[in-house]
Amino acid sequence: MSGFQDNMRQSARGVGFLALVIAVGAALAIAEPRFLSSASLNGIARHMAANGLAALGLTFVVIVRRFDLSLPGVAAFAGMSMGAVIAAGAPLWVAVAAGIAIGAAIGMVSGVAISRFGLPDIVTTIAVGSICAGMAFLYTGGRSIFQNFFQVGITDLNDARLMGLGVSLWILLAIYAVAWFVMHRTRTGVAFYATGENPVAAHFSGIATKRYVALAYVLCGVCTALAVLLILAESGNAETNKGANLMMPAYAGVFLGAAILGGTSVLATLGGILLITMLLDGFALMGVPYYYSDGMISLILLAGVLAFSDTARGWLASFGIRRAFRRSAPGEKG
Amino acid sequence: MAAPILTASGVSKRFGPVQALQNVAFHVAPGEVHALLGINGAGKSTFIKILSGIIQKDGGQITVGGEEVHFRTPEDAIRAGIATVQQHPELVPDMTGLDNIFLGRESARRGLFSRIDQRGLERRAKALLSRFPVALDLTLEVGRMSAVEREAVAILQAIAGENTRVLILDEPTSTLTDIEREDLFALMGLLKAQGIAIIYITHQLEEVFAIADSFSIFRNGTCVARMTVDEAKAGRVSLADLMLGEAIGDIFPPRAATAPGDAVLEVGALCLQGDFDGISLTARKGEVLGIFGLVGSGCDELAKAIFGVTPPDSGTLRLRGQVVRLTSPRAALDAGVFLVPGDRRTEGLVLSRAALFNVPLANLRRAAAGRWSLRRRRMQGDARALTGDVALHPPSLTTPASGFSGGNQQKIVLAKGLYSQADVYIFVEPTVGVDIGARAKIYALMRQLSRDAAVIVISSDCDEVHGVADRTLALHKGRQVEPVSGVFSRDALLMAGIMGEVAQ
Amino acid sequence: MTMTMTKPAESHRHRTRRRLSRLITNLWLVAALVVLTALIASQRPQLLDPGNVVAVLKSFSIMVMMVLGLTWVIAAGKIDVSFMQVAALSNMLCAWGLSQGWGWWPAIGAGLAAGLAVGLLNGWLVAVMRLPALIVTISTAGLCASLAAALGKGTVIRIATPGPVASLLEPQLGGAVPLIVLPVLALAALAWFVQERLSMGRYIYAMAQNETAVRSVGIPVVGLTLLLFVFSAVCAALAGVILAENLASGQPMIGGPYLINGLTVVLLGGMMVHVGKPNILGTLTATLFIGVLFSGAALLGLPDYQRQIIQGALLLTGLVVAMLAARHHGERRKGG
Amino acid sequence: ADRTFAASLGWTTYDSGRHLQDGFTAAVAELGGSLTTTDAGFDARVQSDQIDSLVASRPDALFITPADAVAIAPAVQRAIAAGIPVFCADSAVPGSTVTTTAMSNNYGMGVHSCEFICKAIGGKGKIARVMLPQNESWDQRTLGMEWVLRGYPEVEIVTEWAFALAGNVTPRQAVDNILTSNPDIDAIWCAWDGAAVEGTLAARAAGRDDLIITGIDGGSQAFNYIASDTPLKLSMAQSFYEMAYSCVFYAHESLAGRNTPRLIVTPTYAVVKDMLQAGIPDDFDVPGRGAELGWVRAV
Ligand SMILES: Nc1ncnc2c1ncn2[C@@H]1O[C@H](COP(=O)(O)OP(=O)(O)OP(=O)(O)O)[C@@H](O)[C@H]1O
Ligand SMILES: Nc1ncnc2c1ncn2[C@@H]1O[C@H](COP(=O)(O)OP(=O)(O)OP(=O)(O)O)[C@@H](O)[C@H]1O
Ligand SMILES: [Mg+2]
Ligand SMILES: [Mg+2]
Repeated sequence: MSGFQDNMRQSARGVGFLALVIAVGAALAIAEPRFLSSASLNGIARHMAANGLAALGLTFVVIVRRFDLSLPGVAAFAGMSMGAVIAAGAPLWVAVAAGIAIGAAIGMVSGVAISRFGLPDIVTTIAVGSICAGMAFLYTGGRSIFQNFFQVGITDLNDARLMGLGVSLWILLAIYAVAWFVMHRTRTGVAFYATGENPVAAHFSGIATKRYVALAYVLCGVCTALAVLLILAESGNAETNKGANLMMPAYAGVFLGAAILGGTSVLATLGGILLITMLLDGFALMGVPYYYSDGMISLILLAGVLAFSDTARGWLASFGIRRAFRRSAPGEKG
Repeated sequence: MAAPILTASGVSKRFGPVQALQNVAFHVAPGEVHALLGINGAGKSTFIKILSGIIQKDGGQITVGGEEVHFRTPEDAIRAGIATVQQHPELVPDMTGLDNIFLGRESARRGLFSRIDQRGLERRAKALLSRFPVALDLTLEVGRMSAVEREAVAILQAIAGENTRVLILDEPTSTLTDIEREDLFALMGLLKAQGIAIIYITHQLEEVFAIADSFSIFRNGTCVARMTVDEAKAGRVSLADLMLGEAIGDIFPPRAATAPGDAVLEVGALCLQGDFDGISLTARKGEVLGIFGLVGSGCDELAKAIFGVTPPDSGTLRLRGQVVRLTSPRAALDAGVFLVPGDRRTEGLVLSRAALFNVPLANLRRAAAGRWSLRRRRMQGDARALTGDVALHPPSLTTPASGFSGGNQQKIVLAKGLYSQADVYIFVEPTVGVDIGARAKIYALMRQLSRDAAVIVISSDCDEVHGVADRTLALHKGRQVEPVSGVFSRDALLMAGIMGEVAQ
Repeated sequence: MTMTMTKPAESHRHRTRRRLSRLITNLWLVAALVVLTALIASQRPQLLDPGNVVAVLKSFSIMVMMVLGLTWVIAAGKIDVSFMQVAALSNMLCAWGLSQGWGWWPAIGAGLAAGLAVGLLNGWLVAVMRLPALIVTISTAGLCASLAAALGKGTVIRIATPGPVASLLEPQLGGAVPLIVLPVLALAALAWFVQERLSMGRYIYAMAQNETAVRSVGIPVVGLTLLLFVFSAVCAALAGVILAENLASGQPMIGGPYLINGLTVVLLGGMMVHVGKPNILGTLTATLFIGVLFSGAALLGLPDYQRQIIQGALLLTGLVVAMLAARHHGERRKGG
Repeated sequence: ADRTFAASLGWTTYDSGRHLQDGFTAAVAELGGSLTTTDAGFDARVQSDQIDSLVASRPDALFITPADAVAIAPAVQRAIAAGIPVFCADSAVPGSTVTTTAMSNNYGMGVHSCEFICKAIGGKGKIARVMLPQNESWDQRTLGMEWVLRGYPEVEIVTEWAFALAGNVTPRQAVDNILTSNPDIDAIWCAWDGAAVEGTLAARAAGRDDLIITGIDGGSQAFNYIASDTPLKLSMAQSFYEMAYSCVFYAHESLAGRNTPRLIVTPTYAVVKDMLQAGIPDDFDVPGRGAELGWVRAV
């Protein structure tokens, strides 16, 4: 919680993060000058949106110290459901509402099973995800849905611009702003963090911890549905494998951000996703085949986590650059 | 006295901005029981963590049996014959007491691939228990044991090693009752007789005279004095003064001068199957009610029942005359009841967070001034004021609670209680691990609180209960024991708590 | 002062009920396996046909190989989500080596060496550098997947000549058993012995509960963690090599489906014998269970998505049953 | 005697999977026999196991649509060794002597669609391509397109993207990036319709309605886009239904002791806007229906 932690320490990490973004950006711009073109930057902004929403949902779950492996399944089911609603001729907002409702309902099932009935989180979400992935086939038996997509205007969510920036970026920023406010400036946020870091003490402090665990899954489900909505907008159809690739970038974003900024938070996730999208787009722009670019991302995730870990700091300190380090990260422990 | 088995000189350790240890000199001889004293945060635990290889010193020298040693892992220390019971013993909850005791030395050949001989373990456990008789069901999983039983397992674990030359006990008595303390001292006597050096940390100064041969006093990360108990007796030295660096008078504040006010909390015939039965008591504004009970007497459970953690099976609760049902801590807090739990590390604090996070946690409504978003500036001001009131040391609002010494962690919980502005405060074992200076402050604080709220102090320390409370009762095996008339004397209270009898 | 090493007395009725629920927690999955097999076989007798049994046992063996090490990693309270990509990498490396004319043994060696290397990397990062296992293995999984795809430029690499494992995959012993199950089961039996009888097994479970406790009694936790990750990766690499033989090709995408199925069998298996603690016997049972389910679904002509729904529903049901039974036989009061 | 058949389908999803499955069921219903089908959900290893299982039930013939032809080759070999005639649809299994394979000419589809682009841009210009190197038959399409380019030295591939279904970049994003880094390209050749339809959206969003995009596979979404004047101009529509149908047909022939063809190249239609004037047909690949529609096979 930014206001709750040592501000100096936070800002030192923030500076480190900015430096990293600039360094990565510069490296990519040198390798491919068009990286800095407005089209490319716009592309990054747009491509960030879906992964960013999924990562945000995951952030809530990670804050209450749980995991959610049902992301792809939920995305598939919510995506196909929204597709079916659109194909049936309903207006866009009905489809979005249906998607959010489905995401929330599935999140509620997992959340209640985990918090209220004490089922283990990983297996439960695997099971729920598996069921959802299967249910995604119920509408068309697996055929893609594209009818009415143009008419209903869903592609505008991806293509339209508002004040020079893509609508999807605005959606992302708005949702992140709300999430940031809730998690870092309200009682709800304090309760979330307390639930994650010591559920017993939180319970003794009058916080309804089970409710917050369930809520985290509900929010994750909703965010996943919104993420897949943007994917549908991007690809102009609903297919059962939409969202299959949401999970790994989302986890990578949450953890990379947490490693760099020193804890799981809304801003850390945004930062992590920004870095990852920059890299993915930069490599794609250069035409680097996916099998190299995905590897590079993994490598960078690993290097980032390693470089910002406590142990590595201890090592650096023992190599005699302790003084310089202490200045750059005041208030840091051991 | 024989040549020292363990010496340290110039040992220092730094945690970020905190210089926890500075140039510490220390020695202990075989068969010597040496007490390590000092106020909370003086650096005692840090020092013994270095001795046991859990953390590494920044500088200085340590020798064992005359040879210089460098412990990089706990294994190194164990190999050198140093066994430690940490202040917060780490055990494996799902394993039985027996398996915990022999964890890591299941067979003679240490290592990952030695075969476990469960019968042999039982035999060794029997041998161990015959040397150091403790009443303990070792087939029970540690997670189901009480705090005392866990402490006993931890001590047995520490002394089970055959080559132990130095045994370090970090505040072993803080969770023990008087009787169990005697058992522990007997056990220490046995070890001493076998030539094992014992380093012993405590905040109970009278214990020093009962068991120790010598003592060191730590202050601000250095060892400021070392002498034998005989020297101290001869010189009429006040340990408390030495520790604090200033003179301290009576640690208990004067009792209330005025008559108690209205009843705030009335408990009527409260029952919880298996824990306590038919408890009736009244807590009033303007007085401190003391409840003395050994571990297992149902004290902790009673506190948790009132606080709504485990609602009682039957009985009534009245707050300010109204009957209430408190089915959760939240309901209790909303009704104005606050519990300072006995297990502060798991029940009281979010250790990974600073005071600024922990203090407002039980009253987020106040932190948000009734709204949804937090009033951060006001919250910070309140937290600063309250941590000042409890004399938190160091007075940092942004250091994670895990970075504070045990006693200071307790002070953060107290500040949290103050922040919640309750009408009824229930303190369970409020000064476990708290140094004498801070204890005086906490008692004074309770007294101060009692002016506007009802205060109940529940403790297994008879002196504490008797010293701080205006009115006392005892809990014995789940039943309450009250004085026939008037108030308990200290000895009558002790008898009531231990035997369940009212001395006439 | 007394010393007690005995359990407190219990009423007879209470004890039988506790025994019963303990039996349920121990063996419910075996019972479920038998019921499932019987149900499917009553509809499709081919399920028990030797040819089908061979197919089931073959994929059972590969799956067991894949998750044997993973079982312990998860039992130790860590996680390894790189195992399936390690298998993919070793699978591709093997095929690529063959396409470079290395011959089978060097190719297998290369595959296993890759597993060893990734295992060491994972173990070092988790044990020595104290990084969270999930992040570490997500990253190394990505790295392995990338390398695997890069080896074949994204394409499958064909293997023309059968290698030394091929004969193990052929049906033997009355046409119902591929020989491969024998070494795999032997390895699993060895692992079971280590887990149940040697101190290492005890330390693995202790680590999951309280690593500090294990560390502070001087058990080499770093070495143990390293060992667990190496074992997991090498097991998976071995599975990758067997897959190369089984599919006569290097398949860069082979890993994907194994993640969820691998976690499913380990965690589902962890719901029997010792509830909440992944163990070798549980993994074996759960693997066979999933194998029969897959085979049965195929024989019944269920589309893949229906199988997924059924699998998820069964998993959830299993969880609930195991949790209820565990709660029941765990009802021993504190201090009692 | 009534014939028992088994079909191991690598997938039953997407238009292709549905048409294949419909073809098998309809043909068996029409020509006689009973059919057991299995679905591997795109998992080659699962399909390999499923083939073994089906062999165990000893069908009179086995139909296969390979999820990955190379990976299931050993299983197919075992089926043949067990004396079961095997009929493959959609792709050939390397190194196996299956009775009949009915498939499209992947190479030819690549040739035709590239030819189309080269002609449309007047034999001169910059193009991009999105490839799908995941398996051999999809890779053939790329080879075909490269062959054509030999004849058009002035057509230059300025950028390309090798796609993976498991990668972290969607086809849409790939095409977005292609258009960002090369705003001046004239056409994009796509190895499958998935990239082509998402690429069409990318082109429209980038304001490149003049771009020419071609795809391969031919599903209703692609037809829709082609019919509604988007940059997607051509899709090479494969006759999945006919592949399945002819497998069943020749299984009967073979069981009756008559001769069967080793390889059937089923029709591929080069679907352009003109062919969709009368509506968007879903059954063009039912044998005979193409002729009724007036479609002429291109490959
Ligand atoms: N991990 C840590 N990080 C930061 N500071 C620490 C850490 N551990 C200890 N300290 C600081 O070092 C000092 C010494 O603490 P230590 O725990 O040794 O005190 P102690 O004498 O054992 O106190 P107590 O009697 O309360 O147990 C304290 O100021 C404490 O805040
Ligand atoms: N003023 C408010 N506006 C919006 N939401 C609120 C407000 N007050 C409380 N909440 C809700 O309360 C929840 C968590 O805070 P907390 O646990 O302190 O609330 P509460 O105890 O339910 O509220 P209260 O203490 O006011 O009854 C959050 O989910 C938050 O949405
Ligand atoms: Mg201490
Ligand atoms: Mg409240």
